Amino acid sequence: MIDFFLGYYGYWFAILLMCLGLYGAIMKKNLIKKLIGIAIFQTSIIIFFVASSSKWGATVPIFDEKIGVANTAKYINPLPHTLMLTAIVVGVATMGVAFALVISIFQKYKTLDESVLLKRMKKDNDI
Amino acid sequence: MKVVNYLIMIVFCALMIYASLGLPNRGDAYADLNKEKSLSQTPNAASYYIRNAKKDAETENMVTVILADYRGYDTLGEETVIFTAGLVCFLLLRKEKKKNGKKKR
Amino acid sequence: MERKKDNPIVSLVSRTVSPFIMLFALYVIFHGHYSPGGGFQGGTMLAAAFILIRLSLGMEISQLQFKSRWATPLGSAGVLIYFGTGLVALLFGGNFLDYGFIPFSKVVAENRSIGILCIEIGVAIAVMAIIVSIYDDLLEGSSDD
Amino acid sequence: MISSNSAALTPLILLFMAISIPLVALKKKQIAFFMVMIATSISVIISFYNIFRVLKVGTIHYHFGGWIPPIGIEYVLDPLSSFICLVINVIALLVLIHSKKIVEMESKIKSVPYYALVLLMLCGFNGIILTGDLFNLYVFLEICSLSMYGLISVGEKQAPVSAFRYLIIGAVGSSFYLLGVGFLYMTTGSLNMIDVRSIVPHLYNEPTIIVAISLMVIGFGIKMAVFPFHGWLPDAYTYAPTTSSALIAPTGTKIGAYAMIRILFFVFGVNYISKTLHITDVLAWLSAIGIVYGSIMAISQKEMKRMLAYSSVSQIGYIGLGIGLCNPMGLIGAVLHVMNHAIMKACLFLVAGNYRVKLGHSNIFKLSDNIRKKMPWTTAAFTVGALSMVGIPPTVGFFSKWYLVLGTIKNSSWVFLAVLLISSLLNAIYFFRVLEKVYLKPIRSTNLEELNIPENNKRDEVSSSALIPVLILAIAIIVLGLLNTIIVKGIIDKMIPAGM
Repeated sequence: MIDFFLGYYGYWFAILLMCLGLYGAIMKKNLIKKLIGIAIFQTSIIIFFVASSSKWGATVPIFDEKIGVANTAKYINPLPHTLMLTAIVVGVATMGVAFALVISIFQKYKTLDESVLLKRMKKDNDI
Repeated sequence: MKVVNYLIMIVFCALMIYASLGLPNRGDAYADLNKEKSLSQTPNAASYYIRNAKKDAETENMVTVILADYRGYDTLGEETVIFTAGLVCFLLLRKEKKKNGKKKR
Repeated sequence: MERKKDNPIVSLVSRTVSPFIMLFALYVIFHGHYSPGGGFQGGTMLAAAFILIRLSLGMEISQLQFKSRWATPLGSAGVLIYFGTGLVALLFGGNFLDYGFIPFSKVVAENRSIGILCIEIGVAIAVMAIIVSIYDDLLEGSSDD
Repeated sequence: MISSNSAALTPLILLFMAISIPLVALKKKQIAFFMVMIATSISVIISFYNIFRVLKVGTIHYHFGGWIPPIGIEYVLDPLSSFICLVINVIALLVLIHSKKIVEMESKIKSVPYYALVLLMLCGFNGIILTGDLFNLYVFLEICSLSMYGLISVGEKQAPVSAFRYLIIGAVGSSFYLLGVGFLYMTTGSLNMIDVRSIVPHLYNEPTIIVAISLMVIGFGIKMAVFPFHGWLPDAYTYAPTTSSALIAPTGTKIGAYAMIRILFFVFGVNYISKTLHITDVLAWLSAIGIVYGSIMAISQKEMKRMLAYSSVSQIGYIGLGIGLCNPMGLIGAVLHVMNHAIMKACLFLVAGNYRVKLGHSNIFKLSDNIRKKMPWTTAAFTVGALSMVGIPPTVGFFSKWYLVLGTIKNSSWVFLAVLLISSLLNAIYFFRVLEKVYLKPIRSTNLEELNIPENNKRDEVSSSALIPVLILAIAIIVLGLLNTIIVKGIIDKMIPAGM
């Protein structure tokens, strides 16, 4: 039982964070809060990937003369780390674009609340 | 509508936890993704990287070797992503009149 | 909005700390072969050093250090270094990004090592320049005239 | 050297030009347009070369960095990818020729970053189409989505809001795809598509694989805008600048469709998807709802671009239905419709752009028959495009629907057949509504003087750079319709995956 829990709690925490992020992205009305939700969602995926790379009793994936490479179980899996470096940068880029959009929305409508924004947009469309 | 959204989230959470039970135990060094050969007897990338990174590129840090060499094209794509983000900010927010300000000085 | 001008402690501390951050960033970039680190990490730290100056001393003074309008061209130059390394490999007869074909030295593995260093530098320059340029653009967009 | 590297050259050339535009065009802004032209023309030439080579020698693999697939990243050039690549590049070239005057006219778009983003988006498309690696696909998906957000957001006043909405939905979608890749990687230990294809049959009973497939399908469903995920599309297409909407509408959603075909049939296997999991059935039903919904919504629109956007929702439904039928005829219909819809939508959106340039609006109810006198060629092109959308025989639109109908008959799914027929009728309603205004409604003005101004009826066609692409597309609609058997027999027949 304890083995089962130890083996899976990392994934479950990541999944819980995913749900939190999705909650923020779908339910919140404020645009910035939506973005925070997206950020949490992306970060939780990173945690999920990195959790999968671990091995009990293994070390970081940097070549060590004393350990050698005969037994691959001595190093943790380096591939998810590499993929997540990419995913982190992608997340940063998405956030940059999102904030640029938020700023240009704010310049035009002077609000960041979705319901107010929709009202003002509707007014524009009627004219 | 709110109920639907909550429902989506609960279903998503349940689905994910159901799926996570099929994953290998976290930290299991002998799971499928860490073996020498995959289930269809093709070489497994991860153990190849650990074994050959130092030999192939004279570099101790395996993550660096994978990032820049084995999967270098991903990294080029990723640089392009951040370059794209920079260009989008440029397109949206930078004001053109800056040049006039410079002339005034 | 009225902003407090020229807090001496803030400006002194950030001016002192910024070069050290840059130095450490360079260490992270060039030591990426042997320890955790590399282009992205170092590049973001370099950008952090520039942004620290921008935050504490304001936009006008920090232009002396790094001009905003050079940020995007520098970023594309960084990507171009990466792309060019791959292209040189292609021109020497290998596939794209096959650093083993670039004749830095006679050993293929060393060629790869040096190729990795080249693209780490490209990545660092690009990431640094683009993050600074995103910061500048966001600031410029959010400031009302 | 060109022949050995040609598989990878299209995205690389587009990328190279995109990153050198901000450097080269520092001083002279006009240079950006010419660089775009050079890049897209070269990519069109290379895609032609690639497709002929693929037809001659079969599938081509290109290994980046010289590493063999499970270790490195590879590009796969098979009939499907080379065909879609060619379609996308040709459409992009034509739309970009059209953009020459338009981009500068439309309110204060900075041409240098705009054109760089266009090239980056095309590079992302080409990368997605050619790649044979699941994670590489994610990276290029992000390149093209980020540049799409940027391209959409520079339009009218509401454009940033629609781009932001697209960003939220799109970021969730691509994160879902990444999560699916994660699940798949953790169970199979591989990221290469061909490798995964060989491993997955050992794991068909695992819940992880099922969840991974559903996450990926949701992710691409969002990018493709199939029915319940279409929310971002109409606003984004309506408020985007002309060039952006004419570029994104024909190509952007097709990439999702292509990735869907690639993932479902070439990574997981036809039988598993259709017989065991019935995901294709779900897709077909959703698409059928989307077809009817999109058509009905299109009927109730006043604004031409918005009408075309809703019509896109319904046309994407055709492609989804073709994929969902999961038989050779359906797939032929879907792939043929990818091409046809790209050509038709590009033509129609460019016409809407031309109307906007000359009239200042593209509101359907304000159109009248003097526009036919003013712009005869543009209106003729619009007519051809509209007839093709409805599915009148010599045009391309008829033939893809024909294959879809054959597919539904083969599966004996009569509901889908009824949906196809009804939707043709609905298409006819909303396009003939416009055609009626353009050809039959006399100009009605309260101001009598305005009627008598001779200029109002004088020919006032748009400039040639804006007219020629429209005419080429209109001619292509008819010519490719006549040549469709050659395309189907020569190329599309070879795409059908094993086991279908």
